[in-house]
Amino acid sequence: MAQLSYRDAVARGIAQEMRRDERVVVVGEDIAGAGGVFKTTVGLLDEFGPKRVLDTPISEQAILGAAMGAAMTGLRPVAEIMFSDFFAVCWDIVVNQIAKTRYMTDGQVSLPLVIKTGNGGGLRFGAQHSQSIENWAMAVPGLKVVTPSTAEDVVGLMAAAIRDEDPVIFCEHKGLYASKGEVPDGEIVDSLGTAKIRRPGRDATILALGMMVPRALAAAEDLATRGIDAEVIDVRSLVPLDTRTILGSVARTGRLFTVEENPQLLGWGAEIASIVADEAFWDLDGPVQRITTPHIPLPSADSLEDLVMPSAESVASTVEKALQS
Amino acid sequence: MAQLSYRDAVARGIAQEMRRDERVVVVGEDIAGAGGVFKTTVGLLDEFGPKRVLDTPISEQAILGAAMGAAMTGLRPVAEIMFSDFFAVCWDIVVNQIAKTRYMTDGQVSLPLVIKTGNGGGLRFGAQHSQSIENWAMAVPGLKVVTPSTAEDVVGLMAAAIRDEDPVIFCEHKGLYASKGEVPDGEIVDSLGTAKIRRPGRDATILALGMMVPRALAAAEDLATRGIDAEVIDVRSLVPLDTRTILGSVARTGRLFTVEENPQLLGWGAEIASIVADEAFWDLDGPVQRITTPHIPLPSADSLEDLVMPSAESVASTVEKALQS
Amino acid sequence: MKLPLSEHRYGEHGVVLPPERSDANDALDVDLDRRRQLYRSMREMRTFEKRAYDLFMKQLVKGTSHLSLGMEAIAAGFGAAMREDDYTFATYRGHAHTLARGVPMTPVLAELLGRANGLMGGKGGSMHLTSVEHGMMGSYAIIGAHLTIANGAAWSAQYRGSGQVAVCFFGDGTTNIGAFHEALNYAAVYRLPVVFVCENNLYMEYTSIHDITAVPHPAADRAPAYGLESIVIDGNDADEVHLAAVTALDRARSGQGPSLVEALTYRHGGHSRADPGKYRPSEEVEAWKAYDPLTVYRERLVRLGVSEDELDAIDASVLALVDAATEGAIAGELPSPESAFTDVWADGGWSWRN
Amino acid sequence: MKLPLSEHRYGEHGVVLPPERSDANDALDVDLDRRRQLYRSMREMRTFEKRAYDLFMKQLVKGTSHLSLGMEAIAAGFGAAMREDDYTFATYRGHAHTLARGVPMTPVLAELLGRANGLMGGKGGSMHLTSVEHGMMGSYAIIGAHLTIANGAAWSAQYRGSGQVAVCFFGDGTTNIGAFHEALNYAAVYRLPVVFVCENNLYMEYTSIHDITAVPHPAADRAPAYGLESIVIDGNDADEVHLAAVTALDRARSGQGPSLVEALTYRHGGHSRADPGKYRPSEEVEAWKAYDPLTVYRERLVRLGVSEDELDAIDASVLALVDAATEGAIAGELPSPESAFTDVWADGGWSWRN
Ligand SMILES: Cc1ncc(C[n+]2csc(CCOP(=O)(O)OP(=O)(O)O)c2C)c(N)n1
Ligand SMILES: Cc1ncc(C[n+]2csc(CCOP(=O)(O)OP(=O)(O)O)c2C)c(N)n1
Ligand SMILES: [Mg+2]
Ligand SMILES: [Mg+2]
Repeated sequence: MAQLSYRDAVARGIAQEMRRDERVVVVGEDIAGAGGVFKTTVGLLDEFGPKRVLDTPISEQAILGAAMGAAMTGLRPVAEIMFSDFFAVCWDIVVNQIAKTRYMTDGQVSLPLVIKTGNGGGLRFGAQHSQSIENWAMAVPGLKVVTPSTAEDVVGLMAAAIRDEDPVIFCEHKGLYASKGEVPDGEIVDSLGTAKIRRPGRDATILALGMMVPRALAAAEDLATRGIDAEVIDVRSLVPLDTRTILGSVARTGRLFTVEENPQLLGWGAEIASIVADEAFWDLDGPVQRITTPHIPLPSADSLEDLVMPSAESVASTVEKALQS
Repeated sequence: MAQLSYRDAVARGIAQEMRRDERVVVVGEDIAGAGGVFKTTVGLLDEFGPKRVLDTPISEQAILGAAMGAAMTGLRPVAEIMFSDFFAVCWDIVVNQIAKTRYMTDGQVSLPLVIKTGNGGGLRFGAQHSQSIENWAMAVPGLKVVTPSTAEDVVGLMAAAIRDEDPVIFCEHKGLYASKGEVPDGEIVDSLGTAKIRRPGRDATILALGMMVPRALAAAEDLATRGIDAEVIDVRSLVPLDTRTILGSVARTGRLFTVEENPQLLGWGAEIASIVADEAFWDLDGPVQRITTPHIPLPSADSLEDLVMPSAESVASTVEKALQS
Repeated sequence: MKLPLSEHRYGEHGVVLPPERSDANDALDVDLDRRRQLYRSMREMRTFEKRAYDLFMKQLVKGTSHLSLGMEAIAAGFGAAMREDDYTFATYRGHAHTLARGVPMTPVLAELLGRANGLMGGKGGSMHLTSVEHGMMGSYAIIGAHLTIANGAAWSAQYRGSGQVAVCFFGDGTTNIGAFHEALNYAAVYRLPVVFVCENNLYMEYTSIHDITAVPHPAADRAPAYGLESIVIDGNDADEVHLAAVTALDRARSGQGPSLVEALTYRHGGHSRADPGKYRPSEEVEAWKAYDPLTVYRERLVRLGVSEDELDAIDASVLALVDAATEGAIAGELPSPESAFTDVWADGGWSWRN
Repeated sequence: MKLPLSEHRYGEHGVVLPPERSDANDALDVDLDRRRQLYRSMREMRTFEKRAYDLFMKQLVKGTSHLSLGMEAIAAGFGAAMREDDYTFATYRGHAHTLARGVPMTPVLAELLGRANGLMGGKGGSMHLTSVEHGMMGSYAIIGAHLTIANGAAWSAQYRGSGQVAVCFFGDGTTNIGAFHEALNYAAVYRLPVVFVCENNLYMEYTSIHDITAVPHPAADRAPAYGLESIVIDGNDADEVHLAAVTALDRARSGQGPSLVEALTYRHGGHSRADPGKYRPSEEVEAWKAYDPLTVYRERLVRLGVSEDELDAIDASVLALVDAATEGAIAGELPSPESAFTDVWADGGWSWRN
């Protein structure tokens, strides 16, 4: 058991899998010699050498295309897209090629690959370097999508993603890289498609993802002081989605809140709201409420960015107000 | 008043605006000499000449980048992305550049441009040429998104889109190109952000978009024979979204169904379900139900494609079953 | 030969005629059995695609499809040069390349008809023909992407030391999309065993490549931008193609890296099913139809001593194959409804939730 | 000079040294007043960016930022050659290009500090500096996109017959992304009045451009692929840059189409705020720091008879400007909360529903 940063956990998870499986290779911009611009691949080049850990040109389509072609012919690549916003320059490879090829070929082609990426806001990087794109991927059949919120989950979900036979979009939250957590020694392998109840509670269910998880937990602590016992669920995996855990919680609490970093329209909370509204309609004691960044691009100034993103305070006050009315 | 095909209505709408405004120019692959691969720009080169109607290389990023740069410096371009699936190869220009630049520059830059595209399935084109991408655009702040379902709406919404000072994604449904409708003579200018009640009804609200509108209407006719009086609303515009019309209808009928061509996760219906679940919770007599293509890529075989997309029959039976239970 | 930009005019292009007929290539170093194989291979593609066209006309093929009638020498010449375990990456215009790898005709035709016995059970269609067991790694319908994917297969072969080569076919119009550039540099940087083959048929869909390209040879004039040699070949001459293929494959297999080959050719018909191809000057179309790779090659074989009878026998046996495939395809069942819900995921299913 | 691919090795690059110091460029045809202006302009950029750096260190600048310390000659040389109504398109490394267009320092610095009096009210930040009234059409933070957008401004100028030219700056690493290729061909095809300027500082973020590029000159060796001349200049010599700029702008303005200029330079610091730049050999860094465009240029001016006193006076006046800007920026208010909700749409607001 050791304290590990979320950032270091990424390299640990990858290294764990590279040691046991020769087919795992890693590619991306500045990921080898420099250990990644977010330092999430430090040490991999030294341990595994330049044949398995490659720096690339600034050619995101070529990077993901290469990952795809390699995956369909026997390797298990982990490719980095440095900031998730850059998915937009290689979106075709992700959604039209990687997501659809197994289906279109009637199962002839397997694509065991992971695309890891620095996702999310809060670092004052402005509108082109702060987006939460997990929702873009969730909308496309054929992609699995995970977002860990703790260092331990980073290791275990990375291992699970690399072992999975399907393409996985692995969203690392940039705002969590510096955070630390206890991580058990030895091999860790988690499973995709599972949410985690981070804090049990009886009065309301709060669903959160990525950097919103610590904020939701802080909100819950705060609510507890005011007599509201909120359950906080870390969604962790958007596809597959652990609807069982979510619906089970709603059945117990009767109230659902989603805490989403994304701009409102078509954030993952919308899908969950629609599922709950359909399948748990009679369980609900009040409307499902979504707490999101408003539907605007993210401003860069620190004061404005803090203002628009959901905070522990805004979560707590929304939940409190809703439960009181 | 004349019968016009949806296809010809596109060219008519563009020509109407080109005649009144010299700044309107049109670019895209095969759109000039050949009149477009879907024949939606026939006649424009002849009438307006090669300076205003340009064929381009297969360079979608360059096409939309050029449209953006021209829009910020005084022109009002209409750019074609032939199949909407190809948005994936130029997604950066759309979501990171066009959508965000006005906001990031604090309003210094205006981007009056239209991106028209052939959208949707039903033509047996397979998974890479049949997607409904209006949802991708809806998720990104800064883009307006419209999808007409009739020839008259094509003309009027195209005119409104071209006159709008903001970027508009104009989704033409490929499956409707051959359909015909009455179109009034003379200038037609519609307004963005308005839904239309296509069939009033008291028992249930059915929301549909694009090619799903005629199917929803057929379903409603069928339901009428079985004593169910369904209201059918043509959503037309996802951004801005006419929530007033939608919430008003739900308040009257108490039941809501969305008919979406898209794969389930994060289709526009999810957002509407979440809005309704939040704001009209106490109006609902039963769960909001979404009728979508299942969350799979579209298969190409005609029998399979017909099976998976929502049909008049599947809409009618879903509504009937829900109202009976 | 790159021209300075001053020679380029947007929207202006002359009639581009095929090379003069000549018997010079009779002397190329391709042995006669290989040449018989090349003839047969082209005849299979030709007969198969004409049949596919007839079936469209009978409304049996739904959706779109893209024929390579007139372009067979490229698919045949490369196909015959490839090792059994090499990889092919093709476009939506991929019927010929699929047959070139030995994929049987019945499932290919059945796929066009959307039948359960189709190559992908009806889920892919004409634009996505794939047969992994034959090294046919897919047909890709969005311009540019598959060049980057071919790199990945080449990378994997290099990593595994398997000696396999990836061959990637695409059109002239594809040279102007971003992925082309990224893929070529990427292949060169890692010296990947991949051969890029530009089938320059002078047109994108309905627009002349010369109208909208800054250099006259859309592929070959870009090769030096990646440290590669400019190579232009007669894509209607199966022998010339075949030898270029052998050279490029050897180069890749021996670790010297990628090649970019531009093969000049022409499609006899329109771009796709919907297109009558009227934007092309009839003089140009006629000249290229006369310079048909099958005619050219049949005449060569006859000059080299192969009897007309033998060639007719090949034609007849191919026709019989195509007839049988047609029967087999038409006899195919419709796909089962359940099959729409298989193979989204590796577990065989489509579920996105528990 | 394109090398054959056999000379390229992934991951291998030597130390790249700057040119020898020489007084040959003293004789270039740039008059002394223009040269004084160039010196002043570079001094403004240098002093401004050093101040910005100090403010980062004091935690006053949040987020990231990218300095062009050492690269000023390019921004100054082009800036002085542009017509007032020409268009500039820059990257996230855009402070110098913004100042080069006459944008006042206070709002630029205030933007870096996230203040209400920032150039974009704090909504854009360091990476997105824009001042339309000065022809500074934006700084773009995703590699490649703005080359295509610059084309659009050039197209509009061509359409309107305004005689304006768009100038687009980008780095060496940018030459390997798809949008570069699309933009260059597109500009050439329509003969757009646009000048593409590659600031080749030898590195992308932390990787040598030579490691991952198939040709030694990432921009110039690609120019012929678009029918364009290969142009490589000393990007640390403001006079050489200026004359290349005048030539390229004239060419564009007179309807002869785009140019692609590769200017060799070096950044004194790391890629961005977070980067100490340790991946570069110290021998290389030292040599380039010695070949500082400001030092080189100051020595030239002295050789040409400008007094040290006059130059010191320029330096002092620039420092006063930067001091004033610092005060003005620090004194700026925080943006109002409402401002987060303005200008998503042209109506001034952000509403997506009624
Ligand atoms: C990114 C993208 N843009 C546009 C298209 C539409 N499209 C399909 S084929 C084609 C022409 C391709 O021309 P070329 O590369 O010369 O190949 P050919 O069809 O002539 O074999 C176009 C524009 C596409 N499939 N993908
Ligand atoms: C599409 C995309 N990929 C990656 C990045 C991350 N990134 C920002 S700057 C940079 C290096 C750019 O190098 P170069 O073009 O040489 O410009 P320089 O920073 O040296 O001026 C990279 C990789 C990005 N912004 N956009
Ligand atoms: Mg072609
Ligand atoms: Mg650089």
